[in-house]
Amino acid sequence: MSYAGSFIPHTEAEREEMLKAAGAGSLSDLFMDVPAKHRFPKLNLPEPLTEMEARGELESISAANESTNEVLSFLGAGAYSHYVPAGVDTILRRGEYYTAYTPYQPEISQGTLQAIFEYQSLIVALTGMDASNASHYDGATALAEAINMSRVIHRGERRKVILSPGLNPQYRATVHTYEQGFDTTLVGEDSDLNAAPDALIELIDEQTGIVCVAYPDFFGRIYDYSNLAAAAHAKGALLAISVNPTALGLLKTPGEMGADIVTGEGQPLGIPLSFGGPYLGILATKQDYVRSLAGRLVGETVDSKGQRGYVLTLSTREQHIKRERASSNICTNQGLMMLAATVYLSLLGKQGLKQVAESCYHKAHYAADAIGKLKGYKLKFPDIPFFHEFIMESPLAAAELNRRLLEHGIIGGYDLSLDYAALKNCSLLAVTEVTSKEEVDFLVETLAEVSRG
Amino acid sequence: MSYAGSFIPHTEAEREEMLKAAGAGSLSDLFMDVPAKHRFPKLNLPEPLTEMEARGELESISAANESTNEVLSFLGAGAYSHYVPAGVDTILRRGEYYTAYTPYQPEISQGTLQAIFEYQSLIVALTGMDASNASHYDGATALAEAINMSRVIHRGERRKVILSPGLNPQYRATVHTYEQGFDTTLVGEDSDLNAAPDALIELIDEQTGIVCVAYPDFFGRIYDYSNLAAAAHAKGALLAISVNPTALGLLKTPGEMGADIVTGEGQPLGIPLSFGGPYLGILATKQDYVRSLAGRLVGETVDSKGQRGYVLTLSTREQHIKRERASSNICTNQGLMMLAATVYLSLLGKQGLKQVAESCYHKAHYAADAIGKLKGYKLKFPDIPFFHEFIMESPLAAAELNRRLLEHGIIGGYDLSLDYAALKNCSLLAVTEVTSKEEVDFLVETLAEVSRG
Amino acid sequence: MVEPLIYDLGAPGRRGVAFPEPDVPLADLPAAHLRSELPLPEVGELEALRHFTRLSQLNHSILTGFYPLGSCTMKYNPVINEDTARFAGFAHAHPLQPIEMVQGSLAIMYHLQEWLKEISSFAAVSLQPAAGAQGELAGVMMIRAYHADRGDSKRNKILIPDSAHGTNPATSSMSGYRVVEIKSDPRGNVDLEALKSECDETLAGLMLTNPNTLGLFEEHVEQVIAAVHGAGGLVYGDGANMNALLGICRPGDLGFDVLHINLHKTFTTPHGGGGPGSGPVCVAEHLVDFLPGPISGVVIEPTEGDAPVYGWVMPKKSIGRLKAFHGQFGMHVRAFTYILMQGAEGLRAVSEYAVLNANYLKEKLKGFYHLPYDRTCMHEMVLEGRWPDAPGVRALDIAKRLMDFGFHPPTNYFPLIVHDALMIEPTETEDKATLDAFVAAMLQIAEEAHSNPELLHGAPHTTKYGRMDEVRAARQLVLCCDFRS
Amino acid sequence: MVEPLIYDLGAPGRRGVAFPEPDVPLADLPAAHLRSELPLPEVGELEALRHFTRLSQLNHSILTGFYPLGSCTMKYNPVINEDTARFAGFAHAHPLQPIEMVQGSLAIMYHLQEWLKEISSFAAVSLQPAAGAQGELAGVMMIRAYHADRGDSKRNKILIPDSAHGTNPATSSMSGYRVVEIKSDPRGNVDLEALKSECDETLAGLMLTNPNTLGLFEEHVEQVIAAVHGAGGLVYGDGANMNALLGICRPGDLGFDVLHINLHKTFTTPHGGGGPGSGPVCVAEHLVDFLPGPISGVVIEPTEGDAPVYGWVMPKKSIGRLKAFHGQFGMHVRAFTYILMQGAEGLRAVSEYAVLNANYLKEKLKGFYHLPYDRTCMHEMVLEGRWPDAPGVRALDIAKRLMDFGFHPPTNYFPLIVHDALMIEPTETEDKATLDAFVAAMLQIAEEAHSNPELLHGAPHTTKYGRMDEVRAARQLVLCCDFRS
Ligand SMILES: Cc1ncc(COP(=O)(O)O)c(C=O)c1O
Ligand SMILES: Cc1ncc(COP(=O)(O)O)c(C=O)c1O
Repeated sequence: MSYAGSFIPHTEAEREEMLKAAGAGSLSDLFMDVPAKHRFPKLNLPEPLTEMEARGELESISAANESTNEVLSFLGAGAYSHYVPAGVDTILRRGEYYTAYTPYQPEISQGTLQAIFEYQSLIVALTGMDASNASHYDGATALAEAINMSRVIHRGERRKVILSPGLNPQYRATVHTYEQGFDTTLVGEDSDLNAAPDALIELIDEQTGIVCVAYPDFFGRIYDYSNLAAAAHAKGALLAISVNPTALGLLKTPGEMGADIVTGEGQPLGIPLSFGGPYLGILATKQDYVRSLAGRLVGETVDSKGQRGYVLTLSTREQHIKRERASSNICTNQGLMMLAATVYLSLLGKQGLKQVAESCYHKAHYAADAIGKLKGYKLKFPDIPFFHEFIMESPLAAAELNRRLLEHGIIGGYDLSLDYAALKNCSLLAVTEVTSKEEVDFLVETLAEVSRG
Repeated sequence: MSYAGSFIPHTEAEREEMLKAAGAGSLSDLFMDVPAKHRFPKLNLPEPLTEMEARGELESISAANESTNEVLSFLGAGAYSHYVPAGVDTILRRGEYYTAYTPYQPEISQGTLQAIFEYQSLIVALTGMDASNASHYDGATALAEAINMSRVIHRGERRKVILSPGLNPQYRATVHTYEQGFDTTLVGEDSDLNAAPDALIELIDEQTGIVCVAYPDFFGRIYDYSNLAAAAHAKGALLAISVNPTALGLLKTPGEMGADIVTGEGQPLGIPLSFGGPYLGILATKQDYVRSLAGRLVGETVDSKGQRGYVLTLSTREQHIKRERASSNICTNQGLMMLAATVYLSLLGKQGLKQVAESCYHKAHYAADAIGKLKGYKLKFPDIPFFHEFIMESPLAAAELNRRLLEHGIIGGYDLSLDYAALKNCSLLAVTEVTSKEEVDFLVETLAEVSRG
Repeated sequence: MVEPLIYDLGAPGRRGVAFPEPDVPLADLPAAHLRSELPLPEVGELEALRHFTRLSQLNHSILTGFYPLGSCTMKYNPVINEDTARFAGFAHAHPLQPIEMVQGSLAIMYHLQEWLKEISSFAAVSLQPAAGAQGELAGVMMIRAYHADRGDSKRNKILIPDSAHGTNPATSSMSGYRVVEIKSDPRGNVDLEALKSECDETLAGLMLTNPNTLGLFEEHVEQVIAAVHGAGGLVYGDGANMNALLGICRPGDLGFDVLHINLHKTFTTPHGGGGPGSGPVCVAEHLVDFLPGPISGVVIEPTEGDAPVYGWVMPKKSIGRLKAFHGQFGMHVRAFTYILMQGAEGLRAVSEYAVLNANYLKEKLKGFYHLPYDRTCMHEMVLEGRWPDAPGVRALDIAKRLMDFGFHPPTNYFPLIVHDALMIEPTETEDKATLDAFVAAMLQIAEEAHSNPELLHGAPHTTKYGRMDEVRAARQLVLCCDFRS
Repeated sequence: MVEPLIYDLGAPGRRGVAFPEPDVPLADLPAAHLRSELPLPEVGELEALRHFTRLSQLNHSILTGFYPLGSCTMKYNPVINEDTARFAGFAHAHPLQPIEMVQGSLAIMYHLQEWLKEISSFAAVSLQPAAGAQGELAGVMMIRAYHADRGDSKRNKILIPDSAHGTNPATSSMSGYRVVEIKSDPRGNVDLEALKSECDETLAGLMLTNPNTLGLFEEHVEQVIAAVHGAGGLVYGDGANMNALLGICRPGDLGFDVLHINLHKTFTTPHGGGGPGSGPVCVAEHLVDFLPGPISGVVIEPTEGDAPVYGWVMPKKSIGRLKAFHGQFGMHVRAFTYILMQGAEGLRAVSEYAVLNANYLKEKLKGFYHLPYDRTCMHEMVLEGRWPDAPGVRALDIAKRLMDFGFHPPTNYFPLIVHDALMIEPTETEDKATLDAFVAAMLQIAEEAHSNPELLHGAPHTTKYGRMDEVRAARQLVLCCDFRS
């Protein structure tokens, strides 16, 4: 076929020969089952382009963005700028990985399978859980699945779910969507933002299935959830902790604190911002709940030659076997993003991840210190430990502040008043290892300047 | 080792263990053979950077260029802007290709070897020769090697070499460098630029070893060299034709015209401009002269299991076997660029290369037509067929013209007065498939405007 | 020699990629919150990259061979997509940037929505679903929301044909619905009588895959839809099989109410070894307000000559958001690039040749393998992988033996309604020579099944790994390595 | 199943990547000059990429395994280099653009020159040579030009130690010189007496590799140089082995007059399956004016705070240009990136660990393989690949057998002064575990050579291809396929 962008290899002669073999006079003959009146609609689409033209077109569309590679940014709020070593994309670009699918046939899919097994091991190491799935869609859906898991674990009983207000608002919104079909009671989201998570404890009762918190929380705060875990367990409820994996380069594991399920957004592990996706849902749990875990799992085994190998396992949990009784409907997951995280964690290793986590920590604290001293600005939670994000309260509305910052070439923090009525004039600033001291200083100077204007 | 940019995997413990095994107390002990006064000089170099920092540094240096991706350009003169399909770099980025070396061990190098064999076949098909080497450095050195070959073929006799003035001046300069050690007489370069190449015929005599011309020539002109070939052969001399391979998508082969050696610059075959290199030297010849060819050659054979395979062959021509009696000193060649050309030609194929060649031809002619009609401008050789480059004679010096064009965001043609005293006010403009009609129109309008100003 | 695990590589204290020391004064670390150990690998950069490069070579993939995995549309993933999706303006766009700064991204999403609407004949599209299954979830939740919005609360069941993909019933349960399975008729269509008998006032909707998982176009599709609509239900279309329908027939025209499309199948975004996918959900007029959002829309109409300003629009009665941010944007760029290169003409050719390839294989194979539904197929077809006169041989044996010929096996044991199903989807990007080689292998295997079944039981023989012990994996569950040792 | 040739794929009329139809009016094609046929492949995009992907997997490479190919410095090629060299500003720079537009490129070249000067202790550098051999050519031509410039025309011979790489004598002949070989002494050094006996008024120069190809540091290097200088000759340094000397010893300090450096060895630019390389040539003060050019230089000194303006400078008595444009610029970017990440500290470590690795291997292997020169080696060492008590086994057999263990063999049969040489260069980027595995394989092979020589003669056994018939290739010469059929 010979239109501009064709990837169809057939020559005319081949087409004719194949039609003959298929017993059809023409291509149209193959579609007699389609109701005639709806057959072959004319589609109103642009004329096909060659690769050269399409690249040109996409180049100009991409250039219409002014992205964080061009403008200094302090946006985080669930998606973070990190340096991705060149090795990550080197591996992701290998056709053997990115043009394969779910490794149903283990004999010819050991590359993907072993990578998943390694990913599972890395996530277990990071989180202190016993088992990780092969990936979920993103941090939000992983949390929704944790609640789904809790329903399965509690056999449909215990319909109360406690959500900390410190969970990413988009994650909470996602949970609300997922829970539409069930009579779940979602509580806790309007708790006092200043009260430590221990305040959630009083909401836990015998009807509570699961308590969900974030670590660090949406505001960057670091809490020890050990008491919360104990309280939940005391009432027979589960504790799910939604993590930022970079922070786990530094912080105590959710496992140590007693979490039953760990969810999280894996984007910080070597995945570009890419306007919000594709990202990586982390979903891990304790041994007891492995059989309720959603998504693919890879296990170790041996082949007929006695060689160690890996296969998809426990698939009786999954939709293709259990159909309406499956614990989740997830099928396609985030395979390639899982690979990105695996390569990223391998390349950085023990020292590198710690270095990144510490660098984020120090830079964010440097920024917070300076901002805390600025006239008119203050930190919302000056006494609570935080990781690489913090709330700045400014003398003017965050939207207006951000408009002014942008005039100086700075993308400000996330405007928290959009989600929290109590957080007027508050923005959430993230600082990571990619931001230099000079850039932070420039932000601080500019904040001083624009608050005057 | 743990300095910023280290790729050295040794831990301290390993280092100590290995030093012990090597019988050395410290790393310094390994260098006792080095004269003490010159041992361990202090090098004055910048502090080492991490990958993240180095990338940032290189990004800003790259941004200090204003290259042809940002500015409309009509420069050619031996290096051409072409569209490179994404598939080319996809293959070149595969570590199996780019981190291998010369395929000395055929059993584990069939990827490279078969690719070279395919390249040789493609070059033979394009040029009409019988055999191609596995690549030479570039178009200039390939021409110098052709003259070297001629010396070998004529066993050191026939010390006159005829160079057409229509050969790229940089190629001719390279030949002068290479011939420094021999008492070669280089003639022909100052022939009348208006005289057809047949004018070179009168220079051919019994002392002439080789006649060298370009196709299209440096000015873009297309000549049929059949008479020249016949004349050279009549006197026992060889004919070498330096080609632009894109043009061979359209034009009669050098083989048909009687060339004995074909050289050329392979850059147009899928290789980025990259400020002049790495490029690809094409070097092909007739069966009779294969044993005088410089560089690697790959031949077909079978392995111990009876499978078809490929090996480096006829290495008795080469420096590592023949040492001072080798026909050339070339060792490392342009392997990866050879692969780029092979993938490019495979992806474009018969239809694609023709399309590109025709597109270049039509666009260049559209530009030339329009410029020829502009007041004050004229084409230098309006009656001679040309491919995708042509000489524009302008009302002002090319340098001044180009300065003014640049003010309008156009990189003008190559200033021919730099190399040819006779070509005052002349620039060489190249137009390829990547330039749109609007861009040509913009050039033409701008030419009109700047010649007024 | 098997490839070691990443945790088996390295040495204590070995460093990989280094990062700069902080250029700011150091703050106090929160001692009470610090972890005591970080058991990650300690490998060098070359070591790590060599490991993942070697591992990659153990995969079969589209870029290395034929991959006729039915229902998955394993067609060529154009390499240009991999470039465009990584353009800096896209790769570095933060999802929460002000809309004025990300007009390029929003334009990509907007046009892709428009094009998908045109291709499927629906009124609106949300690109938010992360994959097909999440598109289904969105669709079924919209069905729920639609009924609820009308005060119609007794509808609690979803009908699902027995040939359906497992995600359909799983989705329905996850949406809180009861699932009722509908039989297929002897021609592979939905059994109309069985369907009608379930069309009552408790019916929320039907999930229908068309062409269905047998690769057959539902011959009574309009009657099926009419029956459901007649009972007040809605019809969900599983558009995983859109590769058969581009420019051939638009689900919206047939009366579907909602449909998801798998960009990772029909629109060439790569499967990534399991994902990411992208499952845009398309709806008819009456469901527009329920779409998950936000959606890219025109927020300021273009004044003459200018471009419009795109921004975020939340449908009025939206079921809410399905995930953080805006969907798998990188996949949107790829699908956009692909459609841009195809145009209307190209998309129709895609489906025509996909169907031609499938029918060609069907005709070549059906004398040798039992074809339970012998009709013109669409983009794929299902054979039985067993013979009465070769009793020991099962679909799995055929699948494994195909590996010896360098092919990825077809999907097997699905759909469930065909015994030992072999579900073969060649796609339009495979050439005749490849199909012929596949046919030759299949015929040889059919012959071997009778003459030398042991050869099949022992397969694969020529691959680096032999048959894996899947039972052991499930029994002696090892889901991660012992990284502490 | 061997991979078909690209010409065996495809079908008549099949199209690959398409290009837009010209958007200009068509001109008349020059009928008399058109070719009648264009016998190129007719393959599809997937078909082509699948082919080259599959082929790639048949290669051993640094990224897939240990590659101790002596004299070639097969060390890790950092993947970051592959990114930086492709940055748009570099990739799309035309070599003839006005200097004001390409200050970035010129800065790269300028700083790389400065750094190489610092590393080697020379007065000036030209980056023009395309590879080591062309660096040699430049160097020897400068020696010629230097003598000529002094009116010294009787010097017509170049001395070359018998251990030298083949390019050294080949270069000398290509430069019009007569080559005289100098023997090595029992410790692997240049035989001083033999050298001195050739140091006369016809001596143009000596080409010296240090460390030499035995991996040994020339113990009398200063005397050797003094002898040549004493006779009015110049000393050329083959810097292919610089990986042993970074921060250890600078050739310029030792008295070399001219030296080439292989960026594709010491400075991590990838070998590309045979090239491209890059062979900058460095010279002492008295040769500066003869360098090939143009060279990147400061053409406008920086006024306070500003950057300088870089431009092209042609050395006064330049031997001329060696190729079109400015050398292998893409390789300059890579080497620049690498040096930037190493600094002085890092470069010294590179050589220290390269030498440590080589000595470690030497000590582990020397009891099992004859080590003809038992001295502390530098970055590589040479063993004999034969044993008196295993008469049938040759270096080639050992090389082939190593493949069964997943290793690339060492360089063999070079240098010529060692019988059945096995020249092993581990490089600093390989870890101890890899070296230990290599040692284990070598010991096993040494044992097999005695106990089971047939195993070695038949090797390799586990690779896809068995031993190739090289004689047949040369006898029945087939250098291209029959693309017309
Ligand atoms: C028919 C059908 N429906 C739904 C799905 C689910 O899509 P996804 O895997 O993208 O969630 C698939 C894919 O596997 C499918 O083949
Ligand atoms: C010692 C020595 N000298 C010179 C050369 C020639 O360098 P190149 O191959 O880059 O031309 C080599 C490389 O093979 C070498 O090892």
